[in-house]
Amino acid sequence: AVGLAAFQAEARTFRFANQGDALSVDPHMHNEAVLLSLTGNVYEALTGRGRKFEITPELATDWKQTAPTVWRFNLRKNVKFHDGSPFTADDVIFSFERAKGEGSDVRVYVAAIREIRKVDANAIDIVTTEPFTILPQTVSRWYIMSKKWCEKNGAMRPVDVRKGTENYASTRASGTGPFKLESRQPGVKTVFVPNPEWWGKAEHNITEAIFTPIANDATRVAALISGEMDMVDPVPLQDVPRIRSNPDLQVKQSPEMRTIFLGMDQKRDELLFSNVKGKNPFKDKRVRQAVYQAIDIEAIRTRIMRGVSTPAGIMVAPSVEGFVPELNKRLPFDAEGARRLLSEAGYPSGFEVGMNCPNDRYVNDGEICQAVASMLAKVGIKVNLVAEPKTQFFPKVLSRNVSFYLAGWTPASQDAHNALFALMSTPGEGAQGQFNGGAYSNPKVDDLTRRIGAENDPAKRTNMIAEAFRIHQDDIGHIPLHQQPITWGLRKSVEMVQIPDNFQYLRWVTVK
Amino acid sequence: MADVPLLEFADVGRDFDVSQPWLERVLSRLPKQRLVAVDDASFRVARGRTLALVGESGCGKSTVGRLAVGLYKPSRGTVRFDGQPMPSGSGRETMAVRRRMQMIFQDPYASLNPRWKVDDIVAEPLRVQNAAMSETDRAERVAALLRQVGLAPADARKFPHEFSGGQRQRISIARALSSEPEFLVCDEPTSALDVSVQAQVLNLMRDLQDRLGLTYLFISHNLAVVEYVAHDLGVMYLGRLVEVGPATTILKDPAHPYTRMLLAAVPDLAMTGTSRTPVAGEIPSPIDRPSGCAFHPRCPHATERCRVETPVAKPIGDGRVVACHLVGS
Amino acid sequence: MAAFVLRRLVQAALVMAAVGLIAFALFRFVGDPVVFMLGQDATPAERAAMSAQLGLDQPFHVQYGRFVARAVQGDFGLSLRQLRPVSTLFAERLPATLELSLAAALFAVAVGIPMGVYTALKPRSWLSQAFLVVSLIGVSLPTFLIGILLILVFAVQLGWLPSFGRGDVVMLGGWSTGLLTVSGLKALILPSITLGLFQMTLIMRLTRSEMLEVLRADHIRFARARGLPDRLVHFRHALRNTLVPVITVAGLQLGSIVAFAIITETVFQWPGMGLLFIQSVMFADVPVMGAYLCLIALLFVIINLVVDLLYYAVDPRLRLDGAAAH
Amino acid sequence: MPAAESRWRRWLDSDIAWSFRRSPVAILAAVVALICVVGALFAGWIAPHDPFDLASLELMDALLPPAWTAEGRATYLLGTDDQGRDVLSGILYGARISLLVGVGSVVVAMVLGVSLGLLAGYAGGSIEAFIMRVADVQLSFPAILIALLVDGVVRVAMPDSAHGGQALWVLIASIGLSGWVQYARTVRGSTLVEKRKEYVQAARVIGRHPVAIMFHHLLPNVLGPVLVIATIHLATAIITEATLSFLGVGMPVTTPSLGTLIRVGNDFLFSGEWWITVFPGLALVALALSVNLLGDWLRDALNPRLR
Amino acid sequence: MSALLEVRHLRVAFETRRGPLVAVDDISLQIGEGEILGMVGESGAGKSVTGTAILGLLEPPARITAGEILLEGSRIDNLAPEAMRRLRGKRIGAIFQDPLTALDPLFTIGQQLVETILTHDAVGARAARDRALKLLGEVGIPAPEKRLDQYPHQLSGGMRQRVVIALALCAEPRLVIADEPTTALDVSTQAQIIELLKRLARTRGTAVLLITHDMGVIAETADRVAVLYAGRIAEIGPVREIVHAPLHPYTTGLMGAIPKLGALRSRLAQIDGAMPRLDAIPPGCAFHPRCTQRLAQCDREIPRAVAVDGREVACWLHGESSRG
Ligand SMILES: Nc1ncnc2c1ncn2[C@@H]1O[C@H](COP(=O)(O)OP(=O)(O)OP(=O)(O)O)[C@@H](O)[C@H]1O
Ligand SMILES: Nc1ncnc2c1ncn2[C@@H]1O[C@H](COP(=O)(O)OP(=O)(O)OP(=O)(O)O)[C@@H](O)[C@H]1O
Ligand SMILES: [Mg+2]
Ligand SMILES: [Mg+2]
Repeated sequence: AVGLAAFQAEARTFRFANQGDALSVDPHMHNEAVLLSLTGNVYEALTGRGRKFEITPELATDWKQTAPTVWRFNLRKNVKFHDGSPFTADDVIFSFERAKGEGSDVRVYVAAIREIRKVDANAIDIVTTEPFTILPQTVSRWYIMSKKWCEKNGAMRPVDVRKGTENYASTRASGTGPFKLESRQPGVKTVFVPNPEWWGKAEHNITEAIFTPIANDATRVAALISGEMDMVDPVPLQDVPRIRSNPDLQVKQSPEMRTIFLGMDQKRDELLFSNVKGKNPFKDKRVRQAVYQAIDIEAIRTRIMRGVSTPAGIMVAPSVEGFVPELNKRLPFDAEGARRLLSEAGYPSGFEVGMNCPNDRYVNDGEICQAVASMLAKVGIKVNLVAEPKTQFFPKVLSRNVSFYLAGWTPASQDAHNALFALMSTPGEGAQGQFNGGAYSNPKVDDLTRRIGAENDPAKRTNMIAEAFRIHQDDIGHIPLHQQPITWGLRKSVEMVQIPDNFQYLRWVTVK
Repeated sequence: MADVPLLEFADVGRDFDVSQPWLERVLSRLPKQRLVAVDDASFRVARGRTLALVGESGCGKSTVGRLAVGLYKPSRGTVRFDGQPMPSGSGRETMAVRRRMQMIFQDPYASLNPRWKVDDIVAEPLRVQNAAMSETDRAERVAALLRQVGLAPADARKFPHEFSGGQRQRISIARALSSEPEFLVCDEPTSALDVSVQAQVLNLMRDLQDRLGLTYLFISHNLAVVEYVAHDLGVMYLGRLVEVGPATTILKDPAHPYTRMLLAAVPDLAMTGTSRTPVAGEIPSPIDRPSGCAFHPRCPHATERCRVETPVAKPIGDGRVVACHLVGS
Repeated sequence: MAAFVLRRLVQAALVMAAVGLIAFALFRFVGDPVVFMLGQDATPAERAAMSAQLGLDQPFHVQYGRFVARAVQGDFGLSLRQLRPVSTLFAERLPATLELSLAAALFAVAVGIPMGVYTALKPRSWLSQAFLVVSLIGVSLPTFLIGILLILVFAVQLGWLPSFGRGDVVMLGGWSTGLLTVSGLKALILPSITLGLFQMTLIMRLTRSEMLEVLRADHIRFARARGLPDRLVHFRHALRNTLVPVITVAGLQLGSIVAFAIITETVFQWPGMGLLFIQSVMFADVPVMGAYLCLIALLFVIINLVVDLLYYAVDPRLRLDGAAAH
Repeated sequence: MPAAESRWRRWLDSDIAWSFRRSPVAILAAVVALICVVGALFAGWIAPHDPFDLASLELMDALLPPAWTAEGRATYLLGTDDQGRDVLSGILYGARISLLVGVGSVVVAMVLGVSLGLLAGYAGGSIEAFIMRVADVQLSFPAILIALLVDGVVRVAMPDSAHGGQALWVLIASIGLSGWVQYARTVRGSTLVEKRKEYVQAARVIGRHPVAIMFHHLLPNVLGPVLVIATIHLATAIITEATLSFLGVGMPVTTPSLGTLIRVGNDFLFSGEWWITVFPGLALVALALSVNLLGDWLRDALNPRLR
Repeated sequence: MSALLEVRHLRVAFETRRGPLVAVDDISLQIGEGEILGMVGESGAGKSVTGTAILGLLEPPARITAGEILLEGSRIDNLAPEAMRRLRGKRIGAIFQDPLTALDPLFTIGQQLVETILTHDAVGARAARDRALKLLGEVGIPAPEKRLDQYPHQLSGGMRQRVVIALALCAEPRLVIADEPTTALDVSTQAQIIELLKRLARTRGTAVLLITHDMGVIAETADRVAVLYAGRIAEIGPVREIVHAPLHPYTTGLMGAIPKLGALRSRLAQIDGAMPRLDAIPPGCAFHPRCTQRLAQCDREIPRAVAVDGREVACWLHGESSRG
């Protein structure tokens, strides 16, 4: 105890930087990685993630499926919010209403839930609309807020645009997590301090954490090298050697869960952006395969990704639940074959197509697109590349106003079903196929996806997932490229746990 | 009708609005301000004659000149050219009248476009007023004009800066003559020139009048020059003609005290070494003209009447018209 | 004088109104913020409803009218991106940008004018030539590259100055200032040099050429003929006459300093208006953009006013124009 | 042709030519500018590779250092960038685009500014007041803001497929639009002086149309300072384009201008692949500096009082 | 009369790219105490350059290439810049042509007067101001207390020129160089300024070099007159004689070209042609191409100034007779 006191008397500030800032600290306001990662230090969900990315108890101590559509969660006792109010089942129900209600952007995490029944102060039943096996995974990003605190401060809803007033919870927070939000200047800095009354055992040794957004890559790296930062994310791949060569610094890399892929419009009878009129070349599998085989993934891996990407054969990463190792093989790079396939398909001299690509979303996204364009040019497909900021890019993909595009997807539930549902299913009701920008459609995949969602038997489920992926792979519905690495730059004196969804948990940070 | 004067001013006045911008005026409650540049000017110039206007700087001489060629429209009264009121605008009628008159400006350096060659400058009126003329005809005409003013046709390919002041003034004269005008307004054509060059220009103008029967409105502040060129003379003070009449009569026997003062102020070669009583006072601002006779603050003979009553111009018998309470009564 | 100021204010209002109008006419094209506001799984119906709620579906003049009607009451609405009042955002960000711009302007003037004077008085010295060429090299590189190079040298290699941010700030009333802390002042150095470099070169060259002109003026010749020492001739008569045109141009440039702060703020992660604006452009955050443009217009008009007043102070000919009319 | 020859002689004999021959800085600047311009104009012939031809890029050749270093390859004299583009060819083609943007926007600004300035100066009154107020409004929108707005407009208003081509026009239009005020102010100032000169009044007496007076008489006489502004504006426009590329509204990455090359290379400053940004940077400095120095020299040479 | 200023064989050249242009060539003249020497000649004849050379204010590319200038017997053309500066304003005053531009528009006339007085005399600020007031009164500015704190633009042209004269007189210089002091003024104001200059010479004994091309002004003001043509003195002597009986054909032509009031003539005498440009001065007598009485040697040899009836004239017509 004496040692611990001495240990704590010493102020240890951990300074970390990210590309962007959270737009708010209201955990229901945006379903966005930085926001959820940052607020994940202050708020907690029913379930959480461990150092190995496994599902761990958080505000729920344990849970079990009591009926196909009912889950019983026992809540942790003697937990207090930072404002002092106790945590009870009412807060969970309140948070459910809030996350489901108007102005919330995290509805996707509670979409499967029909209602929450209070069993007692420390137990609830969650009722889903359909049998939903992966509920514990899904709710891990749905943070619980204090009902009392929200009521007191008029933060019942995440936003109320019409009133034109600020939401109290946008800049202040009261969660149950290991850290308290000490102060926040949006876009400038956010300060966290440890919560001495946290229910868990502190595995960090910091007395203060300061978060700063630094948008410009070079500036961010400079801040790390100059010693102004203890940790920065991301480090541009090309700067990795430089940081590695610095005796005070280290680079921490691991594959992200996100899979980068190419999508093609397979629905329209004529592409929006192409010189081929009257027909859609991408409807022809041979053309899709030609595009696939024209891409030299090795060149992209070694040159653009500096050897740290993981080439992908299917649309999910190995860390995703339901990953099928035996399918994870790519068609070989074969420019000659690609050319042959093109002429078989009736395009001996190739064709022109417009390609949309974000340039500030994924690691070296613009560069990958350029490389793809130049590789396709070699087999005769002339790509008119539009590389643009993500804010201009995504609306187009979401409205499917693209012919050929590059995107990436992390299954929010860390489960393959999510990818099948959002990415590979025929666009339909609700969120089904909503990220399927090329409207790839195969009824068999749709059917399997629906059944996978309701399947409780893990073995059957795994088989169905593998089957769906096989069909999609066979169709060449999308062209998977690779998993990009998470790349952090850290001081050597800092230890920090990197998990595949790139959340930056202060609870595991130690500073020597 | 030989009796119709070529140019006639009948009670012509011209004002300028020199007020502050509207908003400023409204905000600081300033009244609109008018500057009376010319007031009640009446005179006639007969065909083939020269009327000179003299007076101190700012008295409105140039304004009269511009009124005469239609660059300004009169605020009051009428300007008649060859019996007809001066047309305005840019219609055919205006063009027809414009062709009959031209203007020569004071500054030989500023009155020629420095980026134009001499032949373009001289031919410009031809191009504007006679577009149908062929290039060769035009070139011939330009050569003839240049010869007429004592320059060589080869000078046509040069730029103005390659000429001396006197030569430049000749070029402007050639330009003015190119549309074969009957009437020329000369606004201080020699005041920027050396006496030796001035003599060249004045002689030329006189020759042209003799040969072509031109009519001049000649503006100057140099009485000696005026005496040399003018048949008739008008003396202006703060926008008003104070004395008009035959030049020799006025210069020999000035009637208005201002004319006398002007004459007295001319440095005279004959007066070497002698000293004169200097003229007192400064020219008042035309924006707030003194009441009554505008000259009264400087006039040695001013009476109470001069301070309150504006004298009207009246003939005093020898062909002269004078506006002074002390004269003729 | 009061009339003059009043006239300028009326003019300012007109300029701002025009700027706003143009801005709003263009905003329809910048993109649809609703897509981002509602997240990825919203249905088209939900988006339309949101659009209608925000009034984004209305013609631009209606939107503009509403904007103006609310703006005159000091209400600029809610940022669509951060969902916080624009006025709050501005209050947070404005001090940073103004302090940076002022520091940059100060740097530009304090270094540019002396260098300009020196190069005019000693046109043939090698130092003058060096000043001229080096400053030109400085502006021949794009701002962002200069910023990065400065960071590379002074933050990374030498470790003297911070590479990003404002350092520690102190709140003075509602104004956050970095001018009162050592780290705040240190943080100001690199960004303000980056931002002010272009204006510095401009001012230096302008001062030089104006001074060369003035030194040939008649009254300077006459001042020499009166036997005044060079010190008086150069720094009393010549410099003061030089300043009149320099003030105008430098003043106008100050307006563009604020606008160019966008780049510098991006490079140095300076938490100012420029950073906010560039993010709002990316997001089609109409209220923020509209208010920002109007603010820039206002700043510009204020600067113009100050410049004219300075002009009045320096040049007596203007000062007495009004009086002369009486 | 003797006439042409004598004109050439006259030019050689003129004060400007003389002051040019006497100024080593001006000569050096002219030579550098000439090299840049020739290199840009004839990029297609001079450049060893065509960096805009995607099919010719070899990704495996990416990030090669300049030829004289150990790992360099002779075919890529100044090395390659991250896409395997030859840096030298990139510079030559990029300079062409930069010059196009520079010259284009200067022409836009000049035509607009000179016409409006002439009109304001000559017409006076409410026309002048209106134009100058518009200029005030314009001044509150610096190039960056205009480009961001115009770019936003074009991105949404026009179909995507042609975007690469549009970027050029967007840049020319927005940089041009933001620059006209300076010309207008200068021209208006000189026009106010010139229109009082008697040659203008002489033209009015002759009966010339005001438009003819503006363009035939006044224009040639107010053009001197305009040319000087234009040379300096050219350099500024090229750099502005580079800066805009930093904000993502420059030329597309597949047809990079000098500015885009620098911006892309910027990412490699820390990683030791310095050649990707340093060579385009040097080219830009050489271009901008030489044009600026020429402008400086021209300003002094045209000023009779400094001669 | 002892010579206050003596100029001996002064030559001023402009170094240009086409070699030196000689603007003033071999000019010699003297001005005595209280004397007004007029200097006339066509525009570009070299009048201003001569005045500027005496003031030591020639700027590159102009340079004195030969001759010497003596003030009260000591040479001033080779003084160090600082010594020359001390001389200027203190011993030599200057009045320039354009009263609109000679005064610094940003300072009140009081400030400009006081700074000049303080530069030359070690007096206090108060004393300087009193002296400034007195000076303004002396040059005929009414209500000087009021004017002292006004800016140049608030004064009329005549008053401004008087301020310029006051500035030139601050340290009571022995010599005043007046370069076209009345050209920009109205006849009436011109008369007042001329009167002022004459009074100055009479009462203070100040020597004045009066540069102008207005023969009328010279005739009324000057004691002696120098006629310049193309950088050389054509004729110099007492004003009455030169006006009424010019010897040099150029002077004759000049006098004939002046329209005189009351002397009605059908035609003015005119000198045909124009003065040569500096880069094309003909050999021999520069005037010979325009001269009606040209002799054989005129285009070969430059005539030297010779004394004729108390004046000097540089013309072969007269050189021969006096030499012989
Ligand atoms: N366009 C104008 N606007 C306002 N005031 C004017 C205008 N033109 C002339 N004036 C004023 O009218 C008065 C007479 O001017 P005008 O040019 O006719 O005088 P002037 O006798 O020709 O003088 P000068 O001898 O100096 O040429 C002056 O006070 C002048 O300021
Ligand atoms: N900076 C210069 N460079 C070259 N030549 C010059 C320069 N300044 C004056 N000159 C020439 O020197 C000669 C004499 O000029 P100066 O100014 O003395 O003439 P001036 O007699 O005073 O004429 P004005 O009556 O026009 O004032 C002129 O021919 C002129 O062209
Ligand atoms: Mg006039
Ligand atoms: Mg002179």
